Amino acid sequence: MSLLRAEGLAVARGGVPVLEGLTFELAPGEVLVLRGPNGVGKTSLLRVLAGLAEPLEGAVESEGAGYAAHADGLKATLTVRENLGFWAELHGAQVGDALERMNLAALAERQAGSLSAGQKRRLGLARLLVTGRALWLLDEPTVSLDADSVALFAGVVRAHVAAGGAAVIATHISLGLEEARVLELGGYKAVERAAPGGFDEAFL
Amino acid sequence: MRALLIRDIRLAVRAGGGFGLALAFFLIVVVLVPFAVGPQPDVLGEIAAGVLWLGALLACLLSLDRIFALDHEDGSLDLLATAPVPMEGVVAVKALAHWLTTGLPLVLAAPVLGVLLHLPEPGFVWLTVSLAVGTPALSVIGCFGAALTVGLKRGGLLLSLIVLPLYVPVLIFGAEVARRGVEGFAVGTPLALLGGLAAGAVALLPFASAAAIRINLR
Amino acid sequence: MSLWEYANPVKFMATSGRILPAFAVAAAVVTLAGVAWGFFATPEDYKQGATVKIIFLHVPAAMMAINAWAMMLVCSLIWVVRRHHVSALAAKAAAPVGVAMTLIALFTGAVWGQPMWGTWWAWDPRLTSFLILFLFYLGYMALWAAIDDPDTAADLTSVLCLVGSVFAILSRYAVNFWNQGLHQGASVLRAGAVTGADTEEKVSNVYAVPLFVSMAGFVLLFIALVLLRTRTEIRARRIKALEARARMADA
Amino acid sequence: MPELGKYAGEVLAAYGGSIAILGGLVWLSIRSGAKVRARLRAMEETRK
Repeated sequence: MSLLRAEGLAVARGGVPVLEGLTFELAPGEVLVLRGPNGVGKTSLLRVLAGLAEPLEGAVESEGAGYAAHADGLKATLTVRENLGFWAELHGAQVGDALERMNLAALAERQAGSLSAGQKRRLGLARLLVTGRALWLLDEPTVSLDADSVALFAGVVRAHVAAGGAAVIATHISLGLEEARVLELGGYKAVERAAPGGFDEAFL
Repeated sequence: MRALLIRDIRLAVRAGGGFGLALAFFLIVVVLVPFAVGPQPDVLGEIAAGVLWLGALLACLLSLDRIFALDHEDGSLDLLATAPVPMEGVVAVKALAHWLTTGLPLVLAAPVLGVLLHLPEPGFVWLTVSLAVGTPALSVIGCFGAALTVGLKRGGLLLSLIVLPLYVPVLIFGAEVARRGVEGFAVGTPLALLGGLAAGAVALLPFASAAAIRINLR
Repeated sequence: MSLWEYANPVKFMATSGRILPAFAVAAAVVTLAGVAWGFFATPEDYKQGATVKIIFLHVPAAMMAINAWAMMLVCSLIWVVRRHHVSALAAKAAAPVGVAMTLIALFTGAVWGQPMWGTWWAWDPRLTSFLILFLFYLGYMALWAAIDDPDTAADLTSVLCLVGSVFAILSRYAVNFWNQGLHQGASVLRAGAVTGADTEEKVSNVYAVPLFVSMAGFVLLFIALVLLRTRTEIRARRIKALEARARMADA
Repeated sequence: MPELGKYAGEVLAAYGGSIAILGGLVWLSIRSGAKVRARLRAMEETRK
């Protein structure tokens, strides 16, 4: 049983292949950390895994994922509770203790626009809890979090994974998740192939 | 789906949501018309139905770029696309929310503004009916234009250029119903055509809009 | 051997490069022959006088204005279904040609209408439909120009072309309905009196033969221009791809 | 030159305008074609 399976994946950004030959599997209880220099295609890969973009080659198998990227999808004029309630209802779930777990209970009735950057980020991660999805795809989740919040976040991920979840995390910094597997993307960089006759279907 | 509708309406009516802007624009257009063509009641009465339809159409156009652009900027659109709801449904609900916050107020305001333009007595009912049937089509067609241009930096003007030609049939049939109503002719044929057009647009265009959104999110 | 071979840019470039000169020469010869025949060698109409000569430009241009859109529709469908880049680029290449044809049709129509109807412009259903078609072309080209990523642009313009085609047809019927509703019985002004199918019934062979030559010329001209422009678009697309490659190699 | 009668102005304007539009289109197509062709050739040269 696996939550995510990628098979011979090739990923493009803006029509140009950036990664190819990626094959991996993620079972419940596993964390996969994506590493690599800027522009290597971490975000493009996560968007393919989330089903937002089509892979150039290969296939992705998963039963839906909770996706979180740089933009949190928060509405400044809605309260914290309203923001979270919306996503919970959309996923057919309850808000439950998500606010408490992300240390946001005291801010529940505040408008999301009045939160600090770190608080917004925590709210964005609380949204993941209410999706009820076992697989999390996280794009730089710790940007603008202080050390305490990073620890809080790592705790949430650990709890999620311990409860049978899994996560793919693209990040620059160490999250203190010793159990995580690391995938260095530099080794999967797509190389330019010889173009027979000058052109092919992809013009390269 | 209900959650999305409630959220969109809530966002529209809260401060900065733009609710009322379209209505105010509609009012201003109607107020400016007599300055341009003169205050004679018979002249105004003759053009009133057409002016009110055109004003409603432009007011509707004004708020189109908000439908998806804000959700695209803050990442909500990505998250909606990964949520367990079909994109076609998301698009349809957003168009419905747009109609409820823009089209419906315009329909309700049109008879009042008709008084300002000396709209002849028999025209009121059919003006309101034609707008009530036609504005949902304006919302879904506009939604399609907004979906096409969602990823663009300066999409506003392009959106108008794309959407306005698509509005032609709706405007023709809608204004025809109102005009025939004013003159006391039978409105059955244009009203049926307008209704058919609106029903077709509401039923089919969300699929095209959803396809455009998916392409833009890639 | 199948038509889809030409979906390969290499094959398309090679073949189109070979046949383009022939089409260019044929287009020039036939168009000039048809138009010159119409201009120099046709008699005056007893009612319209020399203005009848305008149909040798007006009718072929109007025909190609619609056919260009139809070709864009077919190419868009091919792109959506089979994702052949050449097809999408051919649709892009055809749009400006279609615009030019629409402009010629509108312009010659207005010039003809001035002495015949006593006005430069009448909201006649046919004229109005062409004006709307012109707006559709503008929107389509503007969308191509606005989007950076070539494949996204091809996808979105294809969707617009499909939906726009439906609405263009709806507009055509709506405009017909609208004008009849307004000017019942004022059909003297119907452009049908000089364009399209009516002409062939009304007008003798003296006009019909040069008109057909001119129409054939415009078809050839359209083909030659679209081939030339598609070749340009393919090259421009390759430049973009090479630039993207270079950027990636830097990173 | 054929006898155009009282409509000479209209007929000549129609022909002149149409030829100008077509000529402009052909000229633009050829010019942009040559430009892009030269740019691509220069690029392919530097790649080698």
